[in-house]
Amino acid sequence: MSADKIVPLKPADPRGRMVARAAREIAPGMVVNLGIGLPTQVVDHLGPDYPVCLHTENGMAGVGPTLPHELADRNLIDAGGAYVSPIPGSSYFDSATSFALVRSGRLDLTMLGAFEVAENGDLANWKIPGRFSPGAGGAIELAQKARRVVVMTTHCDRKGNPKLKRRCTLPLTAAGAVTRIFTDLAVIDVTPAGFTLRECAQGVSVAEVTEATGAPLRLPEGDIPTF
Amino acid sequence: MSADKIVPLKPADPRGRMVARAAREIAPGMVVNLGIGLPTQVVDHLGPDYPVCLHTENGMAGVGPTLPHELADRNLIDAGGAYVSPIPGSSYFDSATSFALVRSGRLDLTMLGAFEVAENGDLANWKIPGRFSPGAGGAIELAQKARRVVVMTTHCDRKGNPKLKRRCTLPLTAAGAVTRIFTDLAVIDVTPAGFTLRECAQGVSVAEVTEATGAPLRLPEGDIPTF
Amino acid sequence: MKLSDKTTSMAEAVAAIPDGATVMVGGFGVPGTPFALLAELARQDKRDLTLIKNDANETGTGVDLLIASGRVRRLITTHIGLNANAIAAMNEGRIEVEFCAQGILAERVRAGGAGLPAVLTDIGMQTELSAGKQIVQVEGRCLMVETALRADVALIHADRADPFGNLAYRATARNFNPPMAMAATTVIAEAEVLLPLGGLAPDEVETPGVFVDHLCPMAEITEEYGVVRR
Amino acid sequence: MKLSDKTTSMAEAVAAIPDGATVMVGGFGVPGTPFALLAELARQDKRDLTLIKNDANETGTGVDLLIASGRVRRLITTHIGLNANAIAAMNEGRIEVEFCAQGILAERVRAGGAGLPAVLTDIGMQTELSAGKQIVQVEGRCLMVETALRADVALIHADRADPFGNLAYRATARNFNPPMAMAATTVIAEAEVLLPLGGLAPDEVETPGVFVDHLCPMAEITEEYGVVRR
Repeated sequence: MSADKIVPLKPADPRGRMVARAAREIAPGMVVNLGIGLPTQVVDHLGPDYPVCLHTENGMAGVGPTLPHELADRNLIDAGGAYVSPIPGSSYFDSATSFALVRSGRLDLTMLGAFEVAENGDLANWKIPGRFSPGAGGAIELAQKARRVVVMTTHCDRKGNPKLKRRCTLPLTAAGAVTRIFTDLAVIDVTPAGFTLRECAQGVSVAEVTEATGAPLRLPEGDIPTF
Repeated sequence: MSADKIVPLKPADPRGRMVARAAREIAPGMVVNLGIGLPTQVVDHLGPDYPVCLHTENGMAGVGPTLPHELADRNLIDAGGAYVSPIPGSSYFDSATSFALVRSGRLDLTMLGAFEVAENGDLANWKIPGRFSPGAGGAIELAQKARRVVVMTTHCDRKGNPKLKRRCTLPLTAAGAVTRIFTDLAVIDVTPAGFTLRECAQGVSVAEVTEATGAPLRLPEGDIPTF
Repeated sequence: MKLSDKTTSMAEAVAAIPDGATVMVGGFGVPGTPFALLAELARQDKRDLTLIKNDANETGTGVDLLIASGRVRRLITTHIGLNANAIAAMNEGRIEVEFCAQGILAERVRAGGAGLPAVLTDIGMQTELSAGKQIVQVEGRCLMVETALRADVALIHADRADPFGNLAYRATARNFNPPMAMAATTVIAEAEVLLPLGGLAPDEVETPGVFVDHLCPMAEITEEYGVVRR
Repeated sequence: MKLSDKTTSMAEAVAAIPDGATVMVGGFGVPGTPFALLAELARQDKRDLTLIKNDANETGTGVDLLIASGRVRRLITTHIGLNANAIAAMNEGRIEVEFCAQGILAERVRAGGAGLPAVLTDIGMQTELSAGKQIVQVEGRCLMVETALRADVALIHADRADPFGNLAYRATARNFNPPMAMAATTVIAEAEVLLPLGGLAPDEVETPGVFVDHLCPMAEITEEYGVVRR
């Protein structure tokens, strides 16, 4: 396997293709924080020779593969509670140092989940008043301070309502933070002019993406590539 | 040697007696920072079984005896540049942690040198405008934040002028910080009413101390002990 | 010169904590949570506590022993999503919960331990976490004042320790333990392994014993410290 | 996943530093001063520098190679008493010197590395170090704003390192190195011993390689690093 290539998995399902496509966003040498949930699955697409340093906010750089319970170290988890492993060159540090890294610009990229993303890059992913308010954890600093913030989410919620909107209605995690969104339907950039379609998922039409997006979707000239 | 006794050295010279007397200010279990110069000599009066933790602001707790050059570790100095040694339980840390300890109240006592001490506890020991201005180093935080600040100094300067004054004329290190002064002539407390004589050096009269002090000196009732 | 011995039994160290105390507790999930000290706090029936902790552990374990039994008045935290008791207590108004951004909680605690009254930050400026925060303008920027947090007591979990209270940690069991071990009037550390004085090399110490008041050797590593099977 | 290799020659790492750069330099006295990187900086004749360093080393060594030859415009420091050249240059107005209280210098650098724009403190409030400082009132207390310090480049001395830039230090050679290794756009570390990746245990790392841009193995430990005979 080439050191500079993402493992070319070809998942059959739309979510799997979304994860595989998002993995290609990680350039060699980056320091990356993968949010809990879908973003964590990006790990499966990073081969053993790919030069990347994964950060977890509970205090580790160089996060290695997840371990089954029988091989787990009781003192070594990621921020989602998964038992992880070290790789050569990993380091452990306290919570103050962990967020110093985030706030001071050493985190190249974070991939986060979302309840809502607005066309101005606003992100809401931590609170649904009256229904879900467990606290923001590290999400606010990740979203506000990573050098690049991308979102990975299903295009619509379980009821079929668009998650990409003109404005967020839920409490914000960070304002104007998101630059790119990976969904099961498309890759969409947040630009000064609003949402811009970059790629469509296999078998998904531009019209379907436009229909499922809760804000105007700009189409660049020329063909829209497929992922 | 008893674990709770300071080594009973009996120096013949007045400075030596001052240092020996000051050493008795250190209670068992204290964390103590000894300023550069005379205060450092207090170490010679702390026996191997005396429970005390010496701190040096360049990043060590549990400072052990000074070593001759041929036994020195090139990476292990105190803030005065002397080559020191560890003792069982010593620890090393960075400059941020070192002053965190000072500012957060974990330093029980500091003994500092002085150019001037005022009867309100003001201390000047870092700058003589036009003549000596190398910077304050760690003196300001030690003087402002140690739980107890005592001064060890010759009673007068080289020209015979009193160092204990009504008010400091030199730039302050800290205001109202000093609670006790050890000199070659006396032990003097800083009280709300000003300087109060507590002890006289062997062979020194109360009149001599009063004469050498640049501010009113209160005398408590009863005999003044000798050290 | 020698360093003093601060070893204390958990029962004795915890006995000195008064009702109404503010207690910082290390840990992020299971790693670094001082379960033994927390169990002792519950056993001694301490009440009306204010807790400062990253999370609320899971139902039935750690600080939930205190929350579920009504011993906690107030909780300063970042995320309590794994503890349904804590969420319910908050929603029903039985405990008051103050949420911080996680790194800001760490910095507020660190500031407390570093003798800094406050830090200035723009974190959460455009979110509801900024509600009620004092704003100051510095060099043309609007910044929020995040005041230092100190506690009456910090409960710390260490991997190795010596009798002077020098501490070393394991892997992601560090988390909030090092900053909290500097930020309380009384710091009580439990340690899995108690080494003799000199057993921790000076370069290996992560929390200098100067910050620690009581060092409590652990009798056993109970099941709560183990790998969680979900 | 593997971690990238950041080993660079000193000549190459230093070549990227422009004239006019702000450079943080670790060290307190001899221990922790990156003499080899400083010699390379002088050899490449970098000019118009702003240095941030605890002290000015001694005459003829360390940063004095830069100060005595007129390469330094401005120095932010705590104490320069052991360097008569630096004192003279200051008195004659050839370099501008800003003095900080030592722990406040450490905190300003740490704030820079922690992405905090400023900290609030009462240190030096009643001294001339408070001159010109912004005062804010928080919860009834008057506090000084101490703004964060960041640099274009930090020059760091480590004892051991691996190719990813993970660093470990020795004894009192830590001092300003750990906070400075977090507070610059480009962090260049020299290391006495370069271990292979995995040669430093994750628990042993003091500065995570994430903060380090260039790791320069040292060819030799020159006399300047040795015990000073006075």
